[in-house]
Amino acid sequence: MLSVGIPAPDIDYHALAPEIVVAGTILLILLVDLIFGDRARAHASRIAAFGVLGALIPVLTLGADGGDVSMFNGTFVVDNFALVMKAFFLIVTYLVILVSVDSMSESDVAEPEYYLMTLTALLGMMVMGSSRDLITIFVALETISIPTYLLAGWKKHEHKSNEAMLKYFVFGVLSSAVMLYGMSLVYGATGSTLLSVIAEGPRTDLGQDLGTVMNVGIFLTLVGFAFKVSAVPFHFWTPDTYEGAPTPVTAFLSVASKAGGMVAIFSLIYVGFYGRTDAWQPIIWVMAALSMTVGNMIATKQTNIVRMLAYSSIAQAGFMLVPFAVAPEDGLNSYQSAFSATVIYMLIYGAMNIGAFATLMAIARRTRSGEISSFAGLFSYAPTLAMMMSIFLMSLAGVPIFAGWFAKFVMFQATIDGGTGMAYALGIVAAVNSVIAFFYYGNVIRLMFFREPTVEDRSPIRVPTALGAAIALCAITTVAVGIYPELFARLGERTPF
Amino acid sequence: MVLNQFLLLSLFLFCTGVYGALVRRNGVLVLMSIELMLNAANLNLVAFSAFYKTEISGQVFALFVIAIAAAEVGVGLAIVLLLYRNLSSADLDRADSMKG
Amino acid sequence: MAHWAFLIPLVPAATYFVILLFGKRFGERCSYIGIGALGASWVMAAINAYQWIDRREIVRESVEWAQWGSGSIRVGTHVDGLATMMLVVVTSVSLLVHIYSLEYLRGDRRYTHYYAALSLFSASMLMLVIADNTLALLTSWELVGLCSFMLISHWWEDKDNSNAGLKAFITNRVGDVGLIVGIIILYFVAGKTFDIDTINSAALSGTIRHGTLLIAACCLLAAVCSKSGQVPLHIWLPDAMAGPTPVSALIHAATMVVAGVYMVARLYGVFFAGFSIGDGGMNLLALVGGVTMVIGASMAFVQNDIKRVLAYSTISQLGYMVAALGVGAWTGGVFHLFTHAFFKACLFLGAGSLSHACHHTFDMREMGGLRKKMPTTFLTFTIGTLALAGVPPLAGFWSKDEILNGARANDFPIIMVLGFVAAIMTAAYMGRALYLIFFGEYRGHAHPHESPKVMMVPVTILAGLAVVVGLLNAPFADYRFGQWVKFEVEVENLYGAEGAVAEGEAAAAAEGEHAAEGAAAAAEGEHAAEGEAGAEGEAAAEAEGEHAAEGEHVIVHSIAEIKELAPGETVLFEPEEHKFNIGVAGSSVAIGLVGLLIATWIYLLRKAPKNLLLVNPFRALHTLLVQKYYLDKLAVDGIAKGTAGPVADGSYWVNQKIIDGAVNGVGVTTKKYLAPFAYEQLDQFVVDGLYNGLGETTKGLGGAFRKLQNGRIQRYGLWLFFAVAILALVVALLA
Amino acid sequence: MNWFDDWGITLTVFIPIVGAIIVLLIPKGEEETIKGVALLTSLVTLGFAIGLMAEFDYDDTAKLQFDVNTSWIDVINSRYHVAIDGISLPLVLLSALIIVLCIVYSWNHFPEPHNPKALLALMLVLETGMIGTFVAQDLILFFIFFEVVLLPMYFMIGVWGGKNREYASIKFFLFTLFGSALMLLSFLAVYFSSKDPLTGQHTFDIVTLSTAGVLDVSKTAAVVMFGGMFLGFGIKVPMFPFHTWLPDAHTEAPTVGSVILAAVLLKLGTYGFIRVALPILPEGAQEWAPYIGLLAVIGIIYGALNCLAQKDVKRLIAFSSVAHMGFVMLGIATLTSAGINAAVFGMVAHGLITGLLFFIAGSMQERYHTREMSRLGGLLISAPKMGWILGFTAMASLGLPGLAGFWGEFPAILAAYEPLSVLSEETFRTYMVIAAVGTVLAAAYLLVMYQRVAMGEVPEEFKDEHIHDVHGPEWIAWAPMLILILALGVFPKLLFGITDDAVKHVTDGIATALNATSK
Amino acid sequence: MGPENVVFAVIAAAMVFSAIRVVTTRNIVHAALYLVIVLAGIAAQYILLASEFLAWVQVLIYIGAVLVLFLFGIMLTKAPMRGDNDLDNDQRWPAAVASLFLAGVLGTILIDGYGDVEIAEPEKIVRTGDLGRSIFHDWVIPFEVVSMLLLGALIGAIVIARRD
Repeated sequence: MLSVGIPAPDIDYHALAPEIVVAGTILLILLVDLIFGDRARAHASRIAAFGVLGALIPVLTLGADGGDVSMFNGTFVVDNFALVMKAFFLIVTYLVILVSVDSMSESDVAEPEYYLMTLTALLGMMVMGSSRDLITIFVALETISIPTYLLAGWKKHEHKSNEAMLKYFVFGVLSSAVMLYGMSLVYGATGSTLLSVIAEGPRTDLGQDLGTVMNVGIFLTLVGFAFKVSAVPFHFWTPDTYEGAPTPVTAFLSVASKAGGMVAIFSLIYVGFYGRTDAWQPIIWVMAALSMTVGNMIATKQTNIVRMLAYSSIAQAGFMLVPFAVAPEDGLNSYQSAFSATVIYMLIYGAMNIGAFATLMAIARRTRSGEISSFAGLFSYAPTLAMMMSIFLMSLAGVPIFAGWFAKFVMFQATIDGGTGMAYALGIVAAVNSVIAFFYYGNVIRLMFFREPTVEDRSPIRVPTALGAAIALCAITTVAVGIYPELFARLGERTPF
Repeated sequence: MVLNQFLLLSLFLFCTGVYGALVRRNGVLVLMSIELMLNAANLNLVAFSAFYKTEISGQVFALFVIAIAAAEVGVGLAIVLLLYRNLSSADLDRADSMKG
Repeated sequence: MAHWAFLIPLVPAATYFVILLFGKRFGERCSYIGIGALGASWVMAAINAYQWIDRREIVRESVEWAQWGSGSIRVGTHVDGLATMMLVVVTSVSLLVHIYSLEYLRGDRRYTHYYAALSLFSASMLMLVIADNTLALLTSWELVGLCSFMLISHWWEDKDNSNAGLKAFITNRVGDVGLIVGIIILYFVAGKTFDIDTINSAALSGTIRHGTLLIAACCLLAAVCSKSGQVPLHIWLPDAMAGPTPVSALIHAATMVVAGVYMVARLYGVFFAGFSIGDGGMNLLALVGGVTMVIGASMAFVQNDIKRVLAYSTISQLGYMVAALGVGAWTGGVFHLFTHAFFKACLFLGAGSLSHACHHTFDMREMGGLRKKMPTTFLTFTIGTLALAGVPPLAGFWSKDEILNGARANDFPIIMVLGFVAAIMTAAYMGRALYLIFFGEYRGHAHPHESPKVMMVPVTILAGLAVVVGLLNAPFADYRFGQWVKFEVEVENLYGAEGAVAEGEAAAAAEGEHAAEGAAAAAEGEHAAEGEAGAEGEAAAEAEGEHAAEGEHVIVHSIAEIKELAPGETVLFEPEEHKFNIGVAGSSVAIGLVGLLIATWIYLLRKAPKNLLLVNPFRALHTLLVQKYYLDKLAVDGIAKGTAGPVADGSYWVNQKIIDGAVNGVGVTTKKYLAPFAYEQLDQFVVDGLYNGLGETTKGLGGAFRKLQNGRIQRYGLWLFFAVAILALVVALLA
Repeated sequence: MNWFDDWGITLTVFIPIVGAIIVLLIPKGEEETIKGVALLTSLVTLGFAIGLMAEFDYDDTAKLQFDVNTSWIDVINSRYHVAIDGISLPLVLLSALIIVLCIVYSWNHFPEPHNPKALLALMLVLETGMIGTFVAQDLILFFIFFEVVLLPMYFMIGVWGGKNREYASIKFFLFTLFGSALMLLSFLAVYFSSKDPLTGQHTFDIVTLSTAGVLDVSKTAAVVMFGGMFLGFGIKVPMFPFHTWLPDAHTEAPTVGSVILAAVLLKLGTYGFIRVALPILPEGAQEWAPYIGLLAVIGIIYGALNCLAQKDVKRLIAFSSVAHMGFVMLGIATLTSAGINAAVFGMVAHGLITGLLFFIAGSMQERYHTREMSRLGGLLISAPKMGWILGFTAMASLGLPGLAGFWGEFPAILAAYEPLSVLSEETFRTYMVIAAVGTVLAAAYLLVMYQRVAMGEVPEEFKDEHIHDVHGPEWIAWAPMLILILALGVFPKLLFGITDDAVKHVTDGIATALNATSK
Repeated sequence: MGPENVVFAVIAAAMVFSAIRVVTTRNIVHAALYLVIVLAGIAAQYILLASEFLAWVQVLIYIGAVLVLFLFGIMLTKAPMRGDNDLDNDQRWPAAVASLFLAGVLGTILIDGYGDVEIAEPEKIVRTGDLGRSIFHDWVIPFEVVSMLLLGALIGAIVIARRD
């Protein structure tokens, strides 16, 4: 085997343990399914859940160890940032599994494979957290994308689900083609796929100015991730896919997959492209402004709650991008606040958005409808769910004392810290948008509380345990972080590379 | 050989792929166009890899791309098949029930 | 007693709360609580008056009330001659009215509320007169206004009554703007104080820029106009007659309406310096008073409602007081206030008695011939009328005479003429009223009878007072009133002195000069002042002597005199007093009698031709001018009638249509057009619309963006690549 | 009482929210328990507030007392810093009192839809927010509490409101939210321009920021930052062009909602000016003061004119709030201690008076089922006691001396005569005259309202109806307000004595920063 | 113009023509066949660029596997084998504009950036072994992940495509 004389690379298995556990879980699910068939159908979710929690253990021990591990010639790094993101992905996936259990077992879809897909995507995300190299990033991104394409169409007998999958797939593949082309240009300009080398800027030994090539390459690369985080104008798939995909998948897409894209943007920008501010900052500025504005404006017109949340997630992506768009150019340390702002925003967004989708699913068990109007009068027969939904929506709107305020706060903080005219301008756009956002969040709350119910059956809604647990976890996180933001703030503070 | 001859050829393929992906209605044809785009990127990578003598990561990259492109085509065809089964057509613009 | 003066208002104030909270339990007996309280106040006021006459010691007491920044706002009592006099007047009239109301209001729906409000009024009014600072003055000023509102609209079931109350309150509020602004200006210019003495002293001492002082004085004048029924803010007073008659007697004749006059008298330093009263010529204060007295009197002619006649009469008499203060006849004005309180209250209560007898009507056309049926009422009413008309030796004569004399002596001929004109008119319209009510045939449908004793005793007492009080300031009584009640304030001459705020550069430039001059003039000025004062006559000399012994300050009468002193020197300021003048007295008596005779001629003897009103007023005026000295009855008849007809009608018309109309118009315009415009157009449409519009725009744009999302994936792809291409171009260009 | 020094404020702030949670945990059926717990909570809170009052050191009201300063969000150097001084104390007491009164008032007649549990819980949450805002000494903490009141009020209007409640509640929410967003931006700008002399880091601490030299900003920057705060606070006040949410919110809100809104919520804005905007950004304040003054006097006149056009009692009272808060803002705009003292007094007085007016309006609506003035009349006949109370309150509202309202208005007008020396006297004197004219209009609309509602004969439609006079819970709820209105009117020193030094501390700071002679 | 350039030109011309045909032909099977030419051309270009291993991978995977997959897809979806006028949608012009625009922008940048720098003769041919060494030294993680991905994609595609 070693006839060609490949030297064995140094591998720190502790640092790789989380990924190994996840991969092992995937194989375990596959094996169990192969061996036990339908008898083990119900166990897949448990295996997946335990696997995810199991993967969390090495993440925690690694966190306790401290110290960065860099492997494979710097293409793979395990540092605080990576660990925080991995923990986040694991927890989000765990929540999504909780949310999925009942919904999947009650429908006629392939259940073990569902978890298999989810965990494969999770694997991609976790690798993404550590990737510091274009190839790894590309592979990780595709590992996130391809299973999620399939997941979006998991309810394959539903036309909407098919359509969701198709659109997601086509748009996704087109974007990754663009991204790949961009990466090739970046590679062409710098002669390396390693972000640390890319950070040194374009090659100058050719007697040619490759700055423009590199900048355009950077931009094209970012398109692929802009697609992932559904930033305008690369958002078109989002509403349709969110609406058509099974709701747990939507939750997964809107949080985990989006965060995966965001993590890639982190690595790319802060490790690789940081010096080329003029390439990415104006673009991200535009994308942030557009995402917030367009997302919010269209959201106000929606009648379907999932679609509304889809547009809301577009707008939220805009908010998350704001700190990038305003990160100051001077020195490497000064992006601190911009960096941690986005991390914190992402963490908080995860809790509240999954909570919103989970609550939505609990409610939809009764209403069997995604129409916003079906929420009317919810307060009168399901006060707790109505309250939970309000907490999440308020939090998304950024109303203190729910966690969302702190997310918005750090975002604003970053804009002010940016200190340039453009930063302030974006801050104002964000401020105006956070008000507009309330139109549609508030509208749902208004319906739930202020209107008479339209459904006939007004008995209390029974919420399955797993789903209830997910809602409760999210709600507790949302409120606790809102009151004591230090919980998440520390994570954001510790993460920069 | 001038580096740009490969790059421009690749660009041409890429843009042709873009055109095809936007214009073709049949799902399989769209997938073919996408293959054009991916191959264009690959050509770029290999060209650059040849250009920077000591660098072979471009080729490695291209290898990964080829593998993943295969997976994508597989998944894509599965999707088109499913679409065909549910809509009795492989035309992408049939799937437009969600909008706005 | 003066140290405990705060008790005088406190007793009725406590009564107010007692009656208000426990009134239902006491029922009609609550009136006795009110009477008892007022009795106690009266006794204290009397003791205080005695002590004042005895010692003449100004007593001040104060406690901290509020504080802000560096300033501590104190509130307290200030008992001097003026306050003592006012205390006596207010407690006396109020007590009598309380007693009178026992019968008059018997069985009223809100008997207890009536007494409660009366108590509150008395308390506020008493507080007003002993207030030592402008802020307390303002407080009680507003409180008496509130009581006036409560009592005018006492029978608020009828919208006219509540309208009258509203009109009174709101008109007064207009004046209060002036008061508030005036007080604020004075607060700052006098060195952040509300203290009245300090303000007076500062106003006279020259530390305040004259322009500022004039503005402050004008502002305060607005308040005077509203409270004391001066043109053009007198319009509320006749309407205020909608309240119960004893209320009209107490509030709208004797006490509250003179609050404005009182305020001028109290802050005389400000008015004196602000309007340059000592300089002679004309000033706004005198002018307002002069015009008011004529207009008020002329309108009284055309009224058929006895209370309205009296109301216009009150306006006219208040005009006298204001004019008196405007011409510098401080004592005259205050004295007239004093006498007027008694005889006008007497008249009002008499009117109440009449209405009590005649089925609650005040319409003189439904009376007549009541002389025999109501002899006491007739007698007292006649005394009141004669006192008002200025017939000696009744009270009105002495005080009115002093005013006219003051106008003459201080060189205000126009005011004097106006005074005479008003006097003749007063006599005439009061004569008219007297004849219409008591003489001729009874024209009503009731069975008139004399009112019970409870009502008539107070009236009689007031009539008695109307006879005697005027003598207090008669020459043969040594002008005692003038000695007891006088305006005096210690003033430090700071004109041109160092540290004076007076005038920026000009003052600074002139400073040295002035200082030198001042020093030189110091001794001289002193002497001059003394000499002048000595020349003024024995009484004055005596008074001065007293003061010189007490305060060791020179007495001065005008700002010019102050300016002549050395800067920094402290003097005692007093307005100059002009004593009895036989010419003026004679003329006024004659004029009063002429007025009465005219009335007699027309109304008692009914000699006037019926069509006299049709005579062209210009011709009548012409006749009057040409045949000025004709004593031809017919001519006099003609002029009198001619004046009384169109001019009075005209001025009433002006009153009702133009002034009232303007106020109503402003009110109506505000309510009908301006307010709805502000509300419907501005608020609901523009402002609201703007915000809602923003919302709509958002949604509209949202709709536009939605169009891009047409549901076809390849269209999305198209947008994707357009975006990529365009942004790539942007990036390339930026690089 | 050492523990009280440390825990007094914290307990006062958080007891209500604990009570709210307990209320939420009690099953819906046990209404009496719910009401009992809520009342008890509010009473305990009031007790603690009174404890603060009792332990307060009145000799040094400018000093922050019961100071607690521990770490909270270290990342942004934001700390849990609470304390009270003479400006905070009256407002804390007012908030605690009003909530008790509101709970008592609604004891037997909760608004529809009947859900005492939710309503009471919201009221208690509101209490936490309100008291918290008045004690916070850290910008972020302040901001959080400032925002906490938003949601409960939104729900209160939206769930228990009148016909147009949805529109009103959304409008209320959006306006306030918009203001807060910009306010937050300003806070951040302040944060980044600051440097804590002790730690060398940025700081959110209000006390530190108010110290000269901590904030290093150009004048232009200060003006811009102040602008953001101006919008945030001004909308809450509300000042003239931003007032349109107020009439709707008031009109639609249930009675207790209107009362809390009027009595306390509006004060958050003015308090913000005094506590945050002025001391931190005196230079911004200087530039903005004339415009604030202008908007304030426009508000006075405009509010009054609109009152005159109203047919609905509640709406009229709502517009009167615009006018009254105009006086408060005018006082603040003068930047003098007289003006700001007047403003604080005006805040408390307006809280009591307008709160009471809304109570009465609510009670009337409950009895007559209408608020149309044209349909009402003869209240003095049907329910004389209520009529008298209405009259009393109307008089207090129009600024009758001797009642509390006067001490909010008069000193404000007075202060406008001589604003801080760096401000234009002419401008402010003009404002003074306009504001004084406003008092006439105030008399007009209140008396017209009183005449329509209370005087005259009872209209035909209510002739045969039994109109209950003031009943037990109403007496309990109203009596303290009546007594306070009178007591503060007669002894203004009760309040001025507390606020004066604290206000002077603020104005001296401003004056020093602006090199102005403090007046 | 050396021989390699001639080879390049010939292959490139064929590729350009075929690529255009792929996206314009009205026969879906023809499109697949034209695609073969393009993909083969790319393999040839790889050889020109001295990347033999990649060239073979290209041929094996694309022509050997992917294209077969396409043909299966065409047949399974019963696509019309003969000319079909309806193969394009209604956005030809905008799509052409978009792609030309993109081509213009990127082309300008490339020409501007790389001018006419030459690809020098390779000193040593990149061997397959080098590639392997590189992959298993630096890119183990992507390699392993791709394997998981392929596994996942395989299973997922089966789940989606199977009839049940």
